[in-house]
Amino acid sequence: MEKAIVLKNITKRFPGIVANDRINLEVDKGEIHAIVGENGAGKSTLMKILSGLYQPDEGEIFIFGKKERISSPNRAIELKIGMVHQHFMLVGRFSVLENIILGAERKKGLTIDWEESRKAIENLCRLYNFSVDLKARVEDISVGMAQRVEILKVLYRGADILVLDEPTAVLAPQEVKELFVNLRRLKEEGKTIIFISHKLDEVLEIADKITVLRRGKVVGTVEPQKVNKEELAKMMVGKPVLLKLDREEVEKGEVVVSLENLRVKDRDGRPVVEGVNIKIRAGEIYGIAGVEGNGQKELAETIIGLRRADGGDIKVLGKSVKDLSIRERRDLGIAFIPEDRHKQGLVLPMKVWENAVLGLHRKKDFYRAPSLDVKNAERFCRTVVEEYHVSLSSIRQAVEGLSGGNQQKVILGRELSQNPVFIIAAQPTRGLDIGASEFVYSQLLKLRKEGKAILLISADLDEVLSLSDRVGVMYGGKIVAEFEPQEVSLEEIGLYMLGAHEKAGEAS
Amino acid sequence: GCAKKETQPPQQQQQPAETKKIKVGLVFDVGGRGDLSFNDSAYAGLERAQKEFGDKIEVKYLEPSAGGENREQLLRLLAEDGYNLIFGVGFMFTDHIAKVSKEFPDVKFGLIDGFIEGLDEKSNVACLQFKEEEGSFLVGAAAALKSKTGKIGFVGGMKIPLIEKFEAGYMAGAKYANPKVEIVSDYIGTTGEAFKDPVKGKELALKQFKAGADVVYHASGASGIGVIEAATAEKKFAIGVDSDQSLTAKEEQRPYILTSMLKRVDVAVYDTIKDYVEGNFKGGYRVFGLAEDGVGYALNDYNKNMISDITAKLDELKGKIVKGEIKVPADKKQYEEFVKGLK
Amino acid sequence: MFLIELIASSLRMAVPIILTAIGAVYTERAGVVNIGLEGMMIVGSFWGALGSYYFGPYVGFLFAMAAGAFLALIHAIATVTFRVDQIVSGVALNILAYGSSRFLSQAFFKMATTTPHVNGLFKLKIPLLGETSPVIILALILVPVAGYILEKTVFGLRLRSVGENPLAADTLGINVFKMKYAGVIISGVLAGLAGAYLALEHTGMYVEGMTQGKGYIALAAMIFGNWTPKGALWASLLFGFAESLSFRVVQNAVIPYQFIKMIPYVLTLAVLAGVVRKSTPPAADGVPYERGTK
Amino acid sequence: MKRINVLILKIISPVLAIVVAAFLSSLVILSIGKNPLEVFYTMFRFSFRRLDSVAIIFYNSTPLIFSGLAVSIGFRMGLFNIGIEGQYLIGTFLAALAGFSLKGIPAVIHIPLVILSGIIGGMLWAYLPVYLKIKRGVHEVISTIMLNYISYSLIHFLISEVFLDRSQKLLIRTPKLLSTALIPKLHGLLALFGVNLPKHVYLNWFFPLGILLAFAVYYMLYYTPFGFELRCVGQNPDASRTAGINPEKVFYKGFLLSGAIAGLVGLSDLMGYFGYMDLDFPRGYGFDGIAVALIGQNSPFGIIAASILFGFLKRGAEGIQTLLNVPMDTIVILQALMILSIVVINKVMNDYIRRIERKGVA
Ligand SMILES: Nc1ncnc2c1ncn2[C@@H]1O[C@H](COP(=O)(O)OP(=O)(O)OP(=O)(O)O)[C@@H](O)[C@H]1O
Ligand SMILES: Nc1ncnc2c1ncn2[C@@H]1O[C@H](COP(=O)(O)OP(=O)(O)OP(=O)(O)O)[C@@H](O)[C@H]1O
Ligand SMILES: [Mg+2]
Ligand SMILES: [Mg+2]
Repeated sequence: MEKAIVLKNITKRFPGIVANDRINLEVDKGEIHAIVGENGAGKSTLMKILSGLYQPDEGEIFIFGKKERISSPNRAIELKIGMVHQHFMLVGRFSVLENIILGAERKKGLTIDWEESRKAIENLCRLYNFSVDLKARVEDISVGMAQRVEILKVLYRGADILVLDEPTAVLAPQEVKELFVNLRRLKEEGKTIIFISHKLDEVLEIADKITVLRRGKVVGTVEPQKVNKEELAKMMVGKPVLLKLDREEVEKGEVVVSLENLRVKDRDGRPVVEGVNIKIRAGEIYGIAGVEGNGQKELAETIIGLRRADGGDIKVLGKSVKDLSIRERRDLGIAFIPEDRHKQGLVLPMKVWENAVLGLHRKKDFYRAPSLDVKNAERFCRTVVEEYHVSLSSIRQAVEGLSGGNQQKVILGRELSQNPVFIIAAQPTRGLDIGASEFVYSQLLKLRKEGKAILLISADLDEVLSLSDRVGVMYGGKIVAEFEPQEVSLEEIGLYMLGAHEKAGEAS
Repeated sequence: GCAKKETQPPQQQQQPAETKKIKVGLVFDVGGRGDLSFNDSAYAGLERAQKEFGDKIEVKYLEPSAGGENREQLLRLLAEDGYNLIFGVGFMFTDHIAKVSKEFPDVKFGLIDGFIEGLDEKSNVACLQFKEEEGSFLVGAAAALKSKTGKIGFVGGMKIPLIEKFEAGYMAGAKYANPKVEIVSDYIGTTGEAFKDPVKGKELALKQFKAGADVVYHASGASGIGVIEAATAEKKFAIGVDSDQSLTAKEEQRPYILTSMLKRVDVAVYDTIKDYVEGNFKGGYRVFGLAEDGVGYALNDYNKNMISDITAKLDELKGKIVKGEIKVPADKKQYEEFVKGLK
Repeated sequence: MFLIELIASSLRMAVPIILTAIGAVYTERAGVVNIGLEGMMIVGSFWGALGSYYFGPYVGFLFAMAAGAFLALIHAIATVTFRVDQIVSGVALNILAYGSSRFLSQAFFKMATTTPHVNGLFKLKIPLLGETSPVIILALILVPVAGYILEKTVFGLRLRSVGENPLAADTLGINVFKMKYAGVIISGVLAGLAGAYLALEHTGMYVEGMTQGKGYIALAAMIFGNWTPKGALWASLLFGFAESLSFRVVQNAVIPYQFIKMIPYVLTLAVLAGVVRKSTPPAADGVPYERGTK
Repeated sequence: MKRINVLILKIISPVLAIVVAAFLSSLVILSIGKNPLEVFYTMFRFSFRRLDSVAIIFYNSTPLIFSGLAVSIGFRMGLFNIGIEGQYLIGTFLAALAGFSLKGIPAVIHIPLVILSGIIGGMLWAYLPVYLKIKRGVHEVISTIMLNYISYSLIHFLISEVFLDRSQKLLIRTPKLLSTALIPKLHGLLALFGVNLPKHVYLNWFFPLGILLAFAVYYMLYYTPFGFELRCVGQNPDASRTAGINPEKVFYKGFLLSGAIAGLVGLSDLMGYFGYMDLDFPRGYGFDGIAVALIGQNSPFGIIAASILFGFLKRGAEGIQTLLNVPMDTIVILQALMILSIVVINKVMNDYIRRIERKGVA
């Protein structure tokens, strides 16, 4: 078998950490090779080295048998290595078409040959059965489509080696299926694929081989047939992992939150939430499943007050909060874990303790007029760090230096410290590894037990189904179906998520 | 690399005590040397004095920072440095010279365009002022006499009393020569920048020309370059200011510069230095008007033929002013009275 | 007649702003804020005059553009290579432009604030407008050209991508630094050209301070025009129009002249406040790019 | 060990910056046929060996401290207040108005009233852009540029048409401030410490006030909830809003604060030197303030240092102009080169230091 990639003793150091420590890896041509590991294990770093963004400090790289120095992304492209990054590398303001051709434009003289480009992409789409709207602006499209755009970008450049860093984190089950179909097709075409994911089921399903990283080192490479999930998790973490959730029955209390025919329009006046009715009782987790871009984000943002409701009402403990400010709503006991922690959850360049009291800084614990009680704030931050096992070097370091999981813990600590009655948790485990996700789950369940009302919004169906007491599926701004989790199968919900019921409805 | 230690002491041309030179210092106004107008004119006086009394005097000139707030510091530095006669160019120096002259009673000061109250001959400050209105009166008359359309224009830099003096004299002269003449008047801006804006100067002059004016006088410093350019483009007349602008103009512009109002800052500076050198320095006030040849209108090879028909008339007017038969107004109010008196 | 004059005058007043504002579009679309445009205009006006004085107007224009480009190059080195704050660099360049022009003017012409008279280009005879500088026509042509370059060409696409998401552009093998340099330098060339227009075409001489803050106005016009050449054109024309309108407002005792001088600025503000529009700068505008940070 | 290295680098970096700036400037100085070493030597000797020079440096830096602080507050919240220029002119005017029109009150009341008027003037002129930004979506850079120009004309109108001192013949200025409105000089205070400043130095209480204000701003930024909010909003308005902070409110307050400080910029000159406001009142402090704020990296203490640097450059310029006949243009070029090399070197060194420090965290 021809080796597409051989890495020998690749080492990459960052200030204070060895992100990749003498990594050896072999990937056959036409193979789907999965890489798993906890947050910060060094997966993305290794892939960035492969795609020319980082230079290894030591070690050698062989591509199709030839020793190469991948000095720049350009060189990687020449070597037909294409990477789909964990965080999408797309230009929001550009159209899908522009994003795909950027850097590899087909030209007519100095200008871009749009026709040629479009045809080339349409051919690719046909070949791999992709559907994208080439004219749409990327900031308007769904994550699923953005994902396809990223893959098309790579294919358009004629890549033979595809690296996909956590491509499924944001996809609905059906979309994941579709992606897998595509990946298999690509594999048949002879492409080599590296696939990174935190979702072990997926990895076991799609991969031909799995390499496990831990703390920058290769723990081992296994074949999916020869391991199960538990064993894989153990390899990753270094100790046995409990994969079962400890979800007790909880007595439900009174209705804490009720959304009544809630309607929201976006900036351009298009309706994005159309008449949502939800009641959540104390001690209850209400899960909203749905593909991103179906109004979940807007729903959550309206409840906390980031958007204005266009109609209907939001009541917390019987009181309408529709016209209150965010501060007032929070004072009533609404906590919010935003889906985009970098954009909405944290002020990245500021210190950890400052982020830990963000929004609480005028509470009497932290504010003794005229000044902030910095000592107390730091003390509070230290308890958060301890309680939530945040790993960091100092609470005075900038929060941007923390890993995604640890950043999330800071947010949890902040949001949950004020004894809220109602918690909105949007995509609370996105991008987190098993350990960290587990921790978030246990926190949510703990809150449930304490009698809080929780609205859980997630694209991860497993998550929604295993945590929630009731599940609503959101599609096109509406709750199109509501279940108890045990009533339905994953597939069924998946169909609702993709709007199949509507099409079915139209057909009949 | 490392510099070799060349221990050449800074060459200081210290004069032996007995042949001690008279030190003359001059602080420009913002804009400094090379402004082709006010400052340069003062510099010309300084230069001429140096040429003439070369062995007796030593000169130095300084320039304030862009905001002009260190005028006083510069005056003082010169005074400290042993300068005997120090000029401040421009009325902005009024307060500063008033202050510094008290601190250094042995140093003499020349203040151009400014006025300090309560001076006399024994004071160490001489205020050197000009009757710009008188010179402007003559060019105003010239404009009115030369205008075929009966409409003439004025472009000022910034509306301040100094520039209004030019305006009032100009309008009075024009009305005197032709009571029916119509005068349009525009100012460029509201900051000192208005004296450096040839772009607006040109546009305003163009507007005046298009509205029927055929002679435009400017008192707007470097902005006037635009006025002359506009006159050239429209083949109408411009009148320059401060110095003889025909001399510095482009060949093709010269036929369109009717004349210039001369303000001899150089004469004022030179005369004052001369007095000092000869031991005749007098404090108090010196006013340079038509009588003293401190202002006037320009007559040169280029405009000789253009205005030969009116020079007699202009000289007659000059005579009347010198004799006091005509009292030239120096501001708006006096101008209005002046016009009333004409009727 | 009045109207035609008004339009012609507006156009003349707007041209330097248009040119510089288009330049500003290039640099900001590449993600570099260039507050040094004023300085680049200044060196353009000086070097334009210098070149024209010694070698004629064509060389003058070349010198002006080269001088603008040189200053822009310094800006690019400081902000793109060394990632210095873009505004400080711009402020420093404005000071440098002022000082060096004065210094060189003194050195070459023995006059600090003006050069001798210099010649401009040939004039076009255009119906209604009369004798018109070819630069005016050039400026009007450059607007659609800039639009075309930015929207339709490979270069434009790449330039814009660098201002929106440099990391994404980098991963696609686009030379982020080269693109940013290109954007900044084009802005310098155009600002230099605008300066030369003032000195050679409008006035026939360099006068210190003749740019009168037009570089800043151009920056405002570019923002007002929502970072597009066409928008910048309209904004510049609006400003030029307001300015030449203010020349024509009858100056009488009723309205003090100081208020007439405010017209362009008040009108611009009023229009801005009246037309509520969201302006969307390039996503990575003003942010220095460094590989390996997220 | 590493810590010492870092410390050394931190000290070296500004020195290196000055050395490089000096080297570049030397080329310019050589080109006019002067000896750079002599020029620099004179500049330093003149600036630091004379007591009046040292005091004048502080005096020069006074308006810049206020201006830099005002700009930095804008930057801290992510807004670019390019309008300090107009704000301080309006502030100075109102202060002058209070200074010459309020008669018969003792200095202890009059001076604060004058200062308050300056503050109000600055706030008034800052209110417009922030109002337009929040209510009408007008970009603050455009509105503040326009408002600067409007303020020039307005000041011209107010001084030359409305509040003209008619006892003057040629000068356009407001009436003189009453003696109760003038800020005392620092001479008295310094005399207590045995430092006797010459009479012609105008160093006044605004200098210590500026330093105090820098401390206050520092305290405000890092120890008050409002400062905390200001920094949060500046770094990430979305996250701040989500956390319950209202960015618009912060913008309002911050911009008004920035304007209030801007209103003080011209007061040292007004109340401590001129004693009146005229059409020629010093311009450009607003723009210098941008450079000062950024060179000082928006830190209050950095701003003090940068202001003093600017004050030194100006005083040094007077010295070499007077003593060595070095023309102003050369000095202007020198200043630009200094700013550029200081920021470049600072940046390079800081990056380097950060890298070393990160390694240290391991
Ligand atoms: N540019 C960088 N500078 C400094 N440290 C970095 C940088 N990039 C990554 N690291 C560090 O290197 C380590 C490995 O990071 P990497 O992104 O490779 O992890 P990962 O396995 O992809 O994690 P995740 O599952 O969260 O995506 C982490 O400790 C991280 O903090
Ligand atoms: N310049 C940097 N300095 C320090 N750490 C960095 C730097 N860049 C990235 N990191 C760290 O690298 C790690 C991996 O970055 P990556 O982009 O993979 O995000 P992540 O950790 O997976 O977080 P998330 O999934 O929430 O976005 C993170 O821990 C991040 O904090
Ligand atoms: Mg990763
Ligand atoms: Mg991750």
